[in-house]
Amino acid sequence: MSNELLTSLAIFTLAILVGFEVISKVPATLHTPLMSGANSIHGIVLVGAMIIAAEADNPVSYTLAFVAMVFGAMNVVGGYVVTDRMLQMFRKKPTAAKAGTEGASSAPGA
Amino acid sequence: MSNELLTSLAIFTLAILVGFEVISKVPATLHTPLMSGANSIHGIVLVGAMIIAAEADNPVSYTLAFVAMVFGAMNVVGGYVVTDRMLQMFRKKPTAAKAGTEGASSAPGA
Amino acid sequence: MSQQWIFTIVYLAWLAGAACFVLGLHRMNSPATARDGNRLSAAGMAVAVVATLVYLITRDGGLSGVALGIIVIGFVIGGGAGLYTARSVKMTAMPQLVSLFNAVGGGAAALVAIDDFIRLNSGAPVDTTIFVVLGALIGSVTFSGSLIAGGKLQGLIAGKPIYVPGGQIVTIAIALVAFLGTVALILGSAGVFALGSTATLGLLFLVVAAGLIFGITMVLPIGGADMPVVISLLNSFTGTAAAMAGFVLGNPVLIISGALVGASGAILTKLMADAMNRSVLNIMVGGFGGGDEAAGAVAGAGGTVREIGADDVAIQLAYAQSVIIVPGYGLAVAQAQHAVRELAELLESKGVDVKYAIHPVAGRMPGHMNVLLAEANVPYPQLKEMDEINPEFDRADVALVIGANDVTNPAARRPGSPVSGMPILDVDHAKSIVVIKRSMGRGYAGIDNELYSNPKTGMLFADAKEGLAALTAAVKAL
Amino acid sequence: MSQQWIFTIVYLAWLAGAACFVLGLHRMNSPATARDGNRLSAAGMAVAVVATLVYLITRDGGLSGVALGIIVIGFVIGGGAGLYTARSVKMTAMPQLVSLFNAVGGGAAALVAIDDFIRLNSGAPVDTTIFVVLGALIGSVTFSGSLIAGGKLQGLIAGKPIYVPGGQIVTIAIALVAFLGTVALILGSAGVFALGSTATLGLLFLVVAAGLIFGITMVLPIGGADMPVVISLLNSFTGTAAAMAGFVLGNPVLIISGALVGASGAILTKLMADAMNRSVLNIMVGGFGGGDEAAGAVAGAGGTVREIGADDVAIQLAYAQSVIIVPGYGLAVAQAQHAVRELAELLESKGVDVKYAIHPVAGRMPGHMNVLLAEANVPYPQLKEMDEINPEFDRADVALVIGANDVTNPAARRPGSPVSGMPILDVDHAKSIVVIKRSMGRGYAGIDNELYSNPKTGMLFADAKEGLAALTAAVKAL
Ligand SMILES: NC(=O)c1ccc[n+]([C@@H]2O[C@H](COP(=O)([O-])OP(=O)(O)OC[C@H]3O[C@@H](n4cnc5c(N)ncnc54)[C@H](OP(=O)(O)O)[C@@H]3O)[C@@H](O)[C@H]2O)c1
Ligand SMILES: NC(=O)c1ccc[n+]([C@@H]2O[C@H](COP(=O)([O-])OP(=O)(O)OC[C@H]3O[C@@H](n4cnc5c(N)ncnc54)[C@H](OP(=O)(O)O)[C@@H]3O)[C@@H](O)[C@H]2O)c1
Repeated sequence: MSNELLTSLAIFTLAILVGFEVISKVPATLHTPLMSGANSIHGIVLVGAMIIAAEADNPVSYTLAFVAMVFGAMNVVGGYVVTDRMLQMFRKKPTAAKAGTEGASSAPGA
Repeated sequence: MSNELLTSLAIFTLAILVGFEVISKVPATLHTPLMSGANSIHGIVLVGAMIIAAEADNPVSYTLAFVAMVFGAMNVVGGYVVTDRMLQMFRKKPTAAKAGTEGASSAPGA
Repeated sequence: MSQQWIFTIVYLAWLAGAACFVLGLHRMNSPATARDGNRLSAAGMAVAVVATLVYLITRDGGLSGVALGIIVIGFVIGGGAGLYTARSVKMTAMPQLVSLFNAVGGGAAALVAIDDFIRLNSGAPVDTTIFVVLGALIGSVTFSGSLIAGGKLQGLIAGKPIYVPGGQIVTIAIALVAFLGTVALILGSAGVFALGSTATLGLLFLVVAAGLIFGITMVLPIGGADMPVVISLLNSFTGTAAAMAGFVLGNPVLIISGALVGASGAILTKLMADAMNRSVLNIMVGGFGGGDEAAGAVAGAGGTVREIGADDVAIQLAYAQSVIIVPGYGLAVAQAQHAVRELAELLESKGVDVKYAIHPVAGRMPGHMNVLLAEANVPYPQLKEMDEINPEFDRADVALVIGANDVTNPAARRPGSPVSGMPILDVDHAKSIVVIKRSMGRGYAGIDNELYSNPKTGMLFADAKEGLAALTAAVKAL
Repeated sequence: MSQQWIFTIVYLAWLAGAACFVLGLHRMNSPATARDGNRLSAAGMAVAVVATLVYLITRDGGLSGVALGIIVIGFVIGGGAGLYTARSVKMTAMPQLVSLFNAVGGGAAALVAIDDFIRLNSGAPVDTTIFVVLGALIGSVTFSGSLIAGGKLQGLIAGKPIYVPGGQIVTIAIALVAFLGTVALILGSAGVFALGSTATLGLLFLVVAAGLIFGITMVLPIGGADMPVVISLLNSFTGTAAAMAGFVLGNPVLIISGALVGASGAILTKLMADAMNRSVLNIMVGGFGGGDEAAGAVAGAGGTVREIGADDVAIQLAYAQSVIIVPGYGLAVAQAQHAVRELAELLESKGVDVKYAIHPVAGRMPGHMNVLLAEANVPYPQLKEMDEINPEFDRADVALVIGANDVTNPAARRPGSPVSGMPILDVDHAKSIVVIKRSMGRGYAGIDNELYSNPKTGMLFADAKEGLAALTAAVKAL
C-alpha cells in the first residue's frame, strides 16, 4: 500500500479506538439524544460533497454534487438542531416546560 | 508544514484523545499498577534506539545507540515484569499468598 | 500567504473540528453537560466546513462560479429543509426525523463515492476502488434502510414485521449480488480481468441498486419496536460510509469523523439493545425472517381479573396520600400525555403527592416517556428514574399504571420468560394498583401479565386518553 | 516480496502493537482484567519490536553487523538487568523501581534525540529541530528527576523536602537557561541568525545539562510522600519525549504510544492527587520552594490522652467478638506486616473475627497497604476497602490502629483542616479504640489527631513491630 494510505489507516484505526472509548455508561434517557448527536457528526460528508462540487465539470457530476450538498446540509443542520431540542428536556425545573410548549405549539400535527 | 508532518500531527492528536478517554474511574489500589503499565509502554523508545543503531556510522553514534538500547530494553522488560508482579495481588484467595511469598523470599533486602 | 501555509491552517482547522466532535460526544455522556457537548460538536462542524470552503477557494484553480453556486444553493436548500423540519417536528416524532437525517447522510456518502468513481473510472488503483465501492454500497443500504425505519416509526409503513413470501431468500440473493458485484469491480481494477469502462459503470450501478433493495428487505421484517436499535445501527453504517469517502478523497476530517461515528454508534447500538434486554444479532436476524413473532399486541386471556369503574378509582386517588403514575407505550399511542398531566395537577391541588415512575425502556424508544411528558409540560423533577422510585412503591397508596405492560410484569423476576432479567417497576408493592388499558391485550414482549390477576389490582378497560378524561371528571365531581 | 509490501506489513504490525497498548490500558482499569491487560500490552510491544527488526534488516542497505551487535547485546544487557531487578525487588520497593525504569526510559528518549541532532546537525529544518530539542530536554528532565524521586522513596536521599538556600531562584534560573537555549536553537535552524555547527552542538548540550539540573532541583524540595504523584507526572513527560522522538524519526508507533502515555499519564496523575486530596499544582509548586512544610512527622501536643499497656490491650483483643485492624504508614516504616499477621492469626485461632480496613491513601503510595500485607501472605479476602468496612465499625468491639494517623482523623469531617474532605475510616464508631504508634507525632498532613483524645481511645506508645510482638506475647500468655 502507498504510504499515504498507511497513514490514513493509522488515523482510521485511532479514530475507531477513540469512538469505542468515548461512549461510557450512558443513562438510557440519553441514548436517543446521543444517537442523534452522532448522526449529526457524520453529516461531515458535507465536506466531501463540497470537494466533489469543486471538481465537477459535467452535468452528471454537477447533479450528483448538488444532491449530495442538499442531503449533507440537511443531515448537519437538522441533526444538530433536533438534538439540541431533545436535550432541552434535561434542563431542570420550569424551563423544561418551555421546551415542551415550543415542541407542542409549533407542531403541524406531524 | 509538510504534509507528512501534518498527518503525524493528526495521529499525535488522536492518540492524545485516546489517552484521555482510556483512563476511567480507577480504584485507588490500581493507580500504581496502572502507572507502571503506562511506564512500560513508553519503553517503545526501544524502537527508536534500534533505528538510530541501524543508522549509526561513527563511535559517538555507536555509543549513544548502545546506551539507548540498554536503557530502552530495561524500561520495557523490567516495566512489564514488575507490573505483572504487582497485579498478582489481585488474584483472589490463597494464590494471593503465593504472590506474597515470591515477593518476600527472592528479596535481597533491596 | 503561501499555498502550503493556507493548507496547513486548513488542515489544523479540520483537526480541531474532529477534536470538537470527540469532546462533544464525551460531554454528551451525562445529562448535565450533554447540551454543551452537542453545541461544541456543532461548532466543530462549522469550523470544518468553513475551512473546507477557504481551502477550495484559495487552492490554485480556485472555485468555479458554478461550483460555488452548487455549494451555496445546495447548502441553503438542504440546511433550510433540515432547520424547518427539526424545529417544527413534534417531540414524539423526533426518532423518525433522526432516521430521515441518517438516510440523507448515507445518501450523500453514496453520491460522493459514485461521483468519485465516475471521475476515476477504470483509472482507479485497487485500494481506491475498494473504498469507493464500499462507500457506495454501505451508503445506499443506509439510505433505503433508514427511510423504511423512519416510515415504520411514523406509521407510514405498518410497524409490525412484514414478511414478503420467501423474503428471506430474496434478501440473501440480493446480498449475494451486491457482494459479487463488489468483488468483480475490485478484481477488475486489480487487472485480474479486463472490464470496459461501461461494464464497470454498469457493475457499480448494479451494486448500488442491490444495496438499496437490501436496505429495504433487511428492515421491513423487523418490528417497529426495534427501530431505535436498527436506526442506531444504520447510523454507525453511515459513519463508516463517510470514512470510506474520506479514504477516497484522502481527507482526514472525513476519515476521523466517519470512523468515530462508526465505532461509537456500534457501542451505542449495543447499549440500547441491552437496555431492553435484546441482542443486536437476534434483532437483525428478525430482519432475515427469523424470530420476533412476539412483537405487536396480540389479545390474550389472563387469570381472573377484577374490573373497576372510574368513580371507584377517582375516590381511591382523591383520598390517597401518594400516587405513583406508571406511564407506558399505551400512553404514547393514545397521545394521552396532556390528559395525564391534567389529572395529576388536579390531584396535587387536592394535596395528593404525585410522582411519575419512568422505566428506561417504557414506550418504544429510549427516553420515550421523558419526551412525551416533557411535551405536556410535566415538571422534570416529578419524573423519577426506576432505581429512584422503586423503593417508594412500598409507601405508595395507589400505583396508576397507564398503558404500560411489560415494564410492570413480575414474570421478569423469574427466569424462563421473554422479559426475564429485565429490571421492572415494583408496582405490585403499592397498597393498591389501578391499570388503564383497552383490553387484556399483550405488550411488546407478547406475554400475559400476572399483575392483572393480582388481587390488589383493578383493571380500568379504556383507551388511555378517554380513561383519564373520565377519571378527571369523576375526581372533579367528588 | 517487494520493499513496499514488507514495509506495509511492518507498518500494520506497528499499528497492531499500538492498538494492543490501548486495549491493554483499557483492561487495566478494573482489577479483574488488569493482569491480562498488562500482558496484552506486552504482546503488543513484542510485535512492534520484532516488526522493527524485520524492517531494519530487509530495507535496502540492510543492517550492518555492528548495528545488529549493538541491538542484540544492548537488548540482552538492558533486558537482563530489568528482568533481574523486577523479579527480585521487594514488593514494597516497587515504586522506586518503577521510577528507575521511568528514568532510563526518559534517558533513552533523550539519547535518541541527541543522536538524531548530531546526524542532522544544522542541516535540520525548523520543525525537526523543535522536536529534537524538546525530546532531548524533556528526556533529560525526566531522567534526573525520576532518579531523585526513586532515591527519595528508597531512602538514599532524605525523604523530607530539601531546600537548597535560594534553591527557588536556582530552579527558575536553570529553567530560563533551558528555555533560552531551546529558542536560540530553533531560531538558528530557522536561519534567523547563523549558528556554526559547533555552536549548535554546544547549545544543545547546554540545554541537556540545564534539563538534567532542572530535574534535580525540581524534585528535591518535594516531600517523599508526594513522590507517587511526581513519578506519575514524570512518567507522562517520558511519554511526551518518546512522541517527540517519533516525530523526528517519522515513526508512527513512537508517536502514538508516546502521546498515549503522555495523555493517560496526565489523567492518572490527577486521579492520584485527588485520591489524597492534594492538587498536582501545589505539589509541584512545593517543588519550587513553596508550600508543603506540613509533610514529615513533627512531634506535637494533642489533648489529654489515655495511655494503655500491652496486657490490657491483649485482654480486650482476646475476648472481643470482632476486631478491625487499621494499618497505616507506620506499619510500613516499621516493616511490621509479618508481626501483624501473626497477631491476627493468633486471634482468629481464639475465634475472634479479624478484618483489615484499607484506606485508599493509607501509607505513601496507592495500594501501599495491599502490597505490604500481600507480602506477609495476609489472605486477600480479609482486606476490606474503605466503603465496605466503614459500616462495620459500629459492630466492631476493638479498632486496632497501627501506625495510621491522618486516615483516621475526624477533623477531615469538618472544613478548615488540611485533610478536610478526605474520606476517613470511621474508627471512632468502634466500641473501643487502640492506637499503636511511637509518640504523639503527627502524620503526613502535619496536624494533631483528636481521635487520640477520644475517651474510647487507648494509646500504646511503641514502634509498630515491637508493640505487636508485645501484644502477641501477651495474648499467648493469657
Ligand atoms: N423504550 C425502548 O427503547 C423500547 C424499544 C423497543 C422495545 N421496547 C419494549 O417495549 C416494551 C415497553 O413496555 P411498556 O410497558 O411501555 O409497553 P408494552 O409492554 O408494549 O405494553 C403497552 C400496552 O399498552 C396498551 N395500549 C396500547 N394502546 C393503548 C391505548 N390507546 N390506550 C391504553 N392502552 C393502550 C396495550 O394493551 P391493550 O392492547 O390491552 O390496550 C399494551 O399492553 C418493553 O417490552 C420494551 O422492552 C422498548
Ligand atoms: N497512599 C498514598 O498514595 C499517599 C501518597 C502521599 C501522601 N499520602 C498521605 O499519607 C497519609 C497516610 O496516612 P496514614 O494514616 O497512613 O499515615 P500518616 O497519617 O502519615 O501517619 C503515620 C503515623 O505512623 C506513625 N509512625 C511512624 N513510624 C512508626 C513506627 N515505626 N511505628 C509505629 N508508628 C509509626 C507516626 O506517628 P509517630 O511518629 O508518633 O509514631 C505517624 O503519625 C495521608 O495523609 C495521605 O494523604 C498518601
